[in-house]
Amino acid sequence: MAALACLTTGVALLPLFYLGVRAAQYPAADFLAAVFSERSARLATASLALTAVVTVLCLVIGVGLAVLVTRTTLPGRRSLAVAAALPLAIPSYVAAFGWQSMNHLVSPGTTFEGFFAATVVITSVTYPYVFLPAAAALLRVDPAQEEAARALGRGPVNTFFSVTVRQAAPAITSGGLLCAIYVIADFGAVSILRVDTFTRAVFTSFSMGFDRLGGIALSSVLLVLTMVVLVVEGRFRRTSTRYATVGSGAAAPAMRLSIGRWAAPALILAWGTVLTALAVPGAALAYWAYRGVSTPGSLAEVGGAFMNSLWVAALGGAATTALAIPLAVYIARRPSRLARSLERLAYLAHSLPGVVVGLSVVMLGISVLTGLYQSMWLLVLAYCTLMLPLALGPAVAAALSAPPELEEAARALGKPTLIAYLRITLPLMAPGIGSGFLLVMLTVVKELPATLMLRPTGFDTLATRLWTYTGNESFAAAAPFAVLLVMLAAIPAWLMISRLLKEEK
Amino acid sequence: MQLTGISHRYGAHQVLHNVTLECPAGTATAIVGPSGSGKTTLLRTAAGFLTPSQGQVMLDGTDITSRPAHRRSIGLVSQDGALFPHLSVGRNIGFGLPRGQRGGSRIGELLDLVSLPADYADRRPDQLSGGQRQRVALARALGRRPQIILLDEPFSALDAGLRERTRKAVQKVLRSTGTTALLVTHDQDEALSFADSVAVIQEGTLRQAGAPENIYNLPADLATARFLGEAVVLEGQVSAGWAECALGRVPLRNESPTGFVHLLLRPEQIEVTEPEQGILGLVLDADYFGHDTTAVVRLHGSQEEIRVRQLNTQPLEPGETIGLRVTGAAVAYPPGGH
Amino acid sequence: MQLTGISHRYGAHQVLHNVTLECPAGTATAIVGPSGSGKTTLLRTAAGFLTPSQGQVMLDGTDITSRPAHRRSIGLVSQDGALFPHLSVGRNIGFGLPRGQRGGSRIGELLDLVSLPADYADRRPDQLSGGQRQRVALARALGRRPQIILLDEPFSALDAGLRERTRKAVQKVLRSTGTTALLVTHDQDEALSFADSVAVIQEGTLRQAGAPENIYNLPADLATARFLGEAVVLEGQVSAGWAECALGRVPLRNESPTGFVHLLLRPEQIEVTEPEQGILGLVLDADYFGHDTTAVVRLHGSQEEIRVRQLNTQPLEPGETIGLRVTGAAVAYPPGGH
Amino acid sequence: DNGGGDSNGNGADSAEAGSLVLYSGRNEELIQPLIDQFEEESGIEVSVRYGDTAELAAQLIEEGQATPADVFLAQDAGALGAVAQEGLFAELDQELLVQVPEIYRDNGNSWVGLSGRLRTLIYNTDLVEESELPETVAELTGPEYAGRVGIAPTNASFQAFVTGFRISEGDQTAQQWLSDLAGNDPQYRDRNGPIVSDVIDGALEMGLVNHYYLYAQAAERGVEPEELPAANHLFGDGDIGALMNVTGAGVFDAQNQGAVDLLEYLLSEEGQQYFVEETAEYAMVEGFEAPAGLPPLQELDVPDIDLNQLEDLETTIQMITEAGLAG
Ligand SMILES: Nc1ncnc2c1ncn2[C@@H]1O[C@H](COP(=O)(O)OP(=O)(O)OP(=O)(O)O)[C@@H](O)[C@H]1O
Ligand SMILES: Nc1ncnc2c1ncn2[C@@H]1O[C@H](COP(=O)(O)OP(=O)(O)OP(=O)(O)O)[C@@H](O)[C@H]1O
Ligand SMILES: [Mg+2]
Ligand SMILES: [Mg+2]
Repeated sequence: MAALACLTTGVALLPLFYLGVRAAQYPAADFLAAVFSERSARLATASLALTAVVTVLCLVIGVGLAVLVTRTTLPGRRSLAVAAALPLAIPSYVAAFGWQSMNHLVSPGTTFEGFFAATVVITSVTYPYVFLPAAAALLRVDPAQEEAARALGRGPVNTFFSVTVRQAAPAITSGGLLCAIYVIADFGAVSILRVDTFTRAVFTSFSMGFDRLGGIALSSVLLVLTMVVLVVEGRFRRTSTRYATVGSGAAAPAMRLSIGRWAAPALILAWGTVLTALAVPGAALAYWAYRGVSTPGSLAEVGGAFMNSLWVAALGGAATTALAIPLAVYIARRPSRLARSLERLAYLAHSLPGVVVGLSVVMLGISVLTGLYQSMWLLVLAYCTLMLPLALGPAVAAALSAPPELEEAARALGKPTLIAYLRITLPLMAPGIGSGFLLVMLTVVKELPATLMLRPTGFDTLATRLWTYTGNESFAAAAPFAVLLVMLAAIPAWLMISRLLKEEK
Repeated sequence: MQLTGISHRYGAHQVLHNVTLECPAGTATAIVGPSGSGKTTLLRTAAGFLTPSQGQVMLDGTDITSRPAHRRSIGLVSQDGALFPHLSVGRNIGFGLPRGQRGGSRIGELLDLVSLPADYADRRPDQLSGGQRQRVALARALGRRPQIILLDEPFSALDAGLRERTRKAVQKVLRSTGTTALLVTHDQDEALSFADSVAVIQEGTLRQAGAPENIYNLPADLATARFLGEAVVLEGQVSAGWAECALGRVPLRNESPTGFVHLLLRPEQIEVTEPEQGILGLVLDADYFGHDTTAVVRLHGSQEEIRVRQLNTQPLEPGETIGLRVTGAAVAYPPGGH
Repeated sequence: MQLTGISHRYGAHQVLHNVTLECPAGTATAIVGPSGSGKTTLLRTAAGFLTPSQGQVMLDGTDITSRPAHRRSIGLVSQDGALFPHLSVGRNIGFGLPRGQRGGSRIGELLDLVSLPADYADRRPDQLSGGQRQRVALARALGRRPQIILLDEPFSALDAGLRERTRKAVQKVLRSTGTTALLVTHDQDEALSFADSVAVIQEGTLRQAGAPENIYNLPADLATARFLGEAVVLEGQVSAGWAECALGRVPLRNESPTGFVHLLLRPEQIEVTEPEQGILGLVLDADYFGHDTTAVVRLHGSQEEIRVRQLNTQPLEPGETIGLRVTGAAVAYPPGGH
Repeated sequence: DNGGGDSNGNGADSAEAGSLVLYSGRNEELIQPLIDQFEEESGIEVSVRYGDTAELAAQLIEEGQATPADVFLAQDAGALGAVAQEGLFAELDQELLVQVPEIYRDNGNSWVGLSGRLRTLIYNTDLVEESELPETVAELTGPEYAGRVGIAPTNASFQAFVTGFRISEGDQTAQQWLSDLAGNDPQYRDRNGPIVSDVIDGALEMGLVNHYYLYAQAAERGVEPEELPAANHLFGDGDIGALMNVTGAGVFDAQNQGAVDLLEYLLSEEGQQYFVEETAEYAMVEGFEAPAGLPPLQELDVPDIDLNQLEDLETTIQMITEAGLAG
């Protein structure tokens, strides 16, 4: 199992390998000068500050919404749940663009940019990374323990914080981690909203400086930043802690807090947040479509791009999930130093900008997998590298909440370990695996830089089409693709949440 | 605490039928009944985790049927312990304590109460054995000194010695604090020795409630009798307060119409003697239990088979012929029961 | 199956010390011991879920210490049942069965074996009571007809009647298929009646193993004696195969050097008589257990306190003065034990 | 040897008529119709890989000799310079090159300009009097422009322009200008498009952009450029503010006739006309009209610098950053 897990992580680590090879070609003195400059320090500070603020906000909003929809009697919880998941479907560059153009419309002459703007925009599209796993985990918590806490005189709120949240903690922290790393790696929003972060500097080096090596040197700093985040996160989590108890499962329906007179403020706050996140970019899209005269491509073009997006998203989702499962089981079942390191490493690659990952896969395709270069397979490989943690987080959380005693029971019934995993652990992990798969699909649909670089020649997806048209200021032509992109990404989000809510009954 | 007319159904499946039970403050009541009879369900209703389909839960005269669990001052030890896996043993126990007591010696005292060494406070629940987990759950519930404590088979994973020790310790604590206790157990001995009053539930219906001696000596029906201990049931004819049966003439403990009845005796009432000194029987089968042997004996003449318990000073062997003699009185039940 | 020199440690905490145990094919062995003594750990070693720090597990003469669990043909009923929450009761039981049998009547048969109605096959595990869960786990393990079955307190959540019924049914199945059984239980009665051989573990060490009668009548030391049932321990002086003690002169069951010893008697060996017919004692405390009463009696003259069991035909009351007489022989232990 | 049509991944029938792979940093909307025409006329099948110019350059450099590409079409001379510096381009024929003025092609003959894009100052005609407009780009740092000028300092076109500034005026002056600009409260945008659209909408008074954005916006809004309340203002007198950057192309294998044919086609009458009409750019070959409202190519007084040098962006970016105009 260790070998399989190493292999999985190895795939995710290809870009790191590339970074190593390339950084070695860079004169050491220049490398050091680029990395240890005042500018680096400033960018790093900005990156970390933005990461910290956005992550905290995402945790607050994500957990708050998850609690409201899974653990209270809030009226209209289901619709809120579905709506709350949707912003994940909006690419950060579309959101940033939307916010900015709405700002110009609403208050011309003012600018919408900088740290605060970036915080608002990025938070509005990343909090579902916390919301979805948190909601899933909150529904899974063993009610027997909550009952025990209540019987020990703790009120519902106290019980919630001292027992329920603690059980959901692995899922919540992994969601927070995804947010943090997303912020570190985000380029679209920060470049539009003009916040100087490290990723933006890496992009500038690549895109404007044709300075590959400089970009790579800076990328290595990104990795260091990510490690900082991982260490911080590690302090909040002990993977080895057992959260599962036998006899749990969905013993009784999850307890709900009756919301009573808090209903109105809760509704306003929750819907306010969700609607703002959805409506601003949505209105911008509508406005572009209305204002422009450029004609959207033919139905065939739109349909083709849609199908292509669906296809790569499904392939990417399946491949990434397949890689994540053995790693997740290994991490949950053999909590060793190796397992912890592998998990961290899987997250590392996620923090690299798409260009860096794209270039590393180009190198691989040109020099090793020549037959596969510019085929779908290398593209899928790049997705695996980029998205592995998205699938891994929920899968690990799910594996942790599946009691290992059940595997032993299966083995005692004559099933080999692998079969025990397949027939017992896997079905018990299914909700987590499903969430991971959908999360990957959704992110693949939005992904642009690696897709552009690695897609088969002539292969267009919704994201590449959107890029083509917006690059040409043809916003009206771009609008249907943007709408479809959001809709396609909304399907997984909706599936995820509706499955969650079904489980609950 | 009073439970009045409690009924509960899971979906289409009715589990409790109109159960009424009174637990006077400061007393211990034991609920016994076969597996699946609804004991846990009744307890969860009292604790406030289930709202009964019908009936009320009253506490000191107020209806608390819909008061939330944490405001009932009720302690609960659930059947599977439900320790918090993310907290150490010490912090599990400290969970219900007021903040000031969590650090002090109180946790050590509570561990001691359930015969666990104080250094177990640092263990995690998954590092405990089954019985140790159960004891931690017990210590956790007792720590709060609740007004009422609900115990769902709290000693089931303990060996006899430890069980008795723990039971006595718990009993002492409960008595000294005047706590009302409601104990679910499948162990009849435990029920009879722990409780001031015993309630027998079968198939969701309360069959009988009362003092242990009453319940054991005058069970409401044969099913209850059988549940509370081994029963020897013989056919007999009653006349004038005496019954005639395969074991001879025995006095009756209850009023009974004359005529055909079923007679209940306890195995310990049947003394094994030399063949010539009693009614003859043939030992068919014998089970060894350490301190005694339980034998199945076919009675000479009537072909009825009964179970006899004999202390192991003179073990019984299958095939042996023995004499039998009844001590004390029998209970008569009208025919038609089982 | 043979366990040879098994030791195991969890981190720094040594739980098993050099345990050697033989379970001949087709027999039933019971492992008893106090809570936390290492019973579950030993069973998990036999099942292959734990690799012992030292020692070997042998099966039919081959060393299987490192053979994976699923290739040992071992069935396991674990202490907490470990039912698969995502499968119905029927599919839980079917899990270990060959594909052909999963649909047929076999599942009904197995449910019947553990006294559950056939329509429970469609339930989900979380719709079962504690005892029902345990029974399903049992049915699941038996279904496969394993060569060896390991039972970790499989009857602990069942009431006496059902427990006995289930135990007998299981025993019958095991006998008819020639299955080797290893039963962990905290119930001494169960161990003594179920098994062909009983092993007593204390603090991770095997204290004694042998036939039930031997273990009960000639325990290796006083701790074992106490564990297997109530013990009356008196000080005495041995000379020529007889011992002199507060209860008079009693014969000895074992060889013993002359001089000061501790004598072991079982409560059932001590008969309560009229005060004038035996050695005098004062009843200090009495526990009612339905079929009998256990009393603490202070012996006249010696101030030693002993426990006496009396069938409930003539209940004992605290404060009463009674006569006591010993039946049968005592076991002598050199002083220094406890 | 250079990978030609034979080594490309999808060259199923690269036989007689041949097929070729084009990496295009130009937007598909802007170039595909022309490619389609070329395919029709030549019978050569062109598979086009669209991407961001700079990223394609990086990808090409990573691919090195093994690249499946036959032609690289970039919308920025700097990117062409970067690829040329790696020695990946094959030398082009003089015959092809001479059609284009020397300053709009590589002096090492490895790439050639195809169309021109002029730096201008776009302004809102309602908000700004013509008389208020500066003569040179250097004047924008004056107090009268404080808070009025939109720039996109992170955008390639701005950075190419600053590089040009450095080349023509020297690093010292450039640095000074940048920090003065930064101190003059410029209005930042992420790209040229938002500057233009804000100027049209009146949210901005003026901004440094490329000339053709005005035409693109007009097209998107379905009006003629003249109807919009905005106009391009040209810096004159060889001022660096009027830098002419080019889109251009190079081939990877001189032997690959199809690739050379494609370049020839793009410089042909049809090709050049297309750029003028469809994308409102300057044709590189003589004899075509200038975009509406702008002087013809020959009359332009553009600064004379080596466009290859636009590749040297490292120092530029550093300077922009140091000036506090962002990275
Ligand atoms: N969630 C549920 N849905 C449907 N039926 C249930 C559910 N929980 C329990 N039951 C059924 O209700 C009956 C009573 O269950 P309960 O747990 O109260 O029994 P119990 O007396 O505690 O038994 P045990 O001694 O075995 O623990 C059982 O027959 C059980 O199968
Ligand atoms: N994972 C673990 N880490 C550390 N100690 C453990 C662990 N599991 C069990 N122990 C300790 O090992 C000892 C033996 O445990 P085991 O479960 O074998 O006991 P047991 O005899 O089955 O007891 P019970 O009758 O209570 O189930 C106990 O003292 C327990 O606390
Ligand atoms: Mg129960
Ligand atoms: Mg155990």
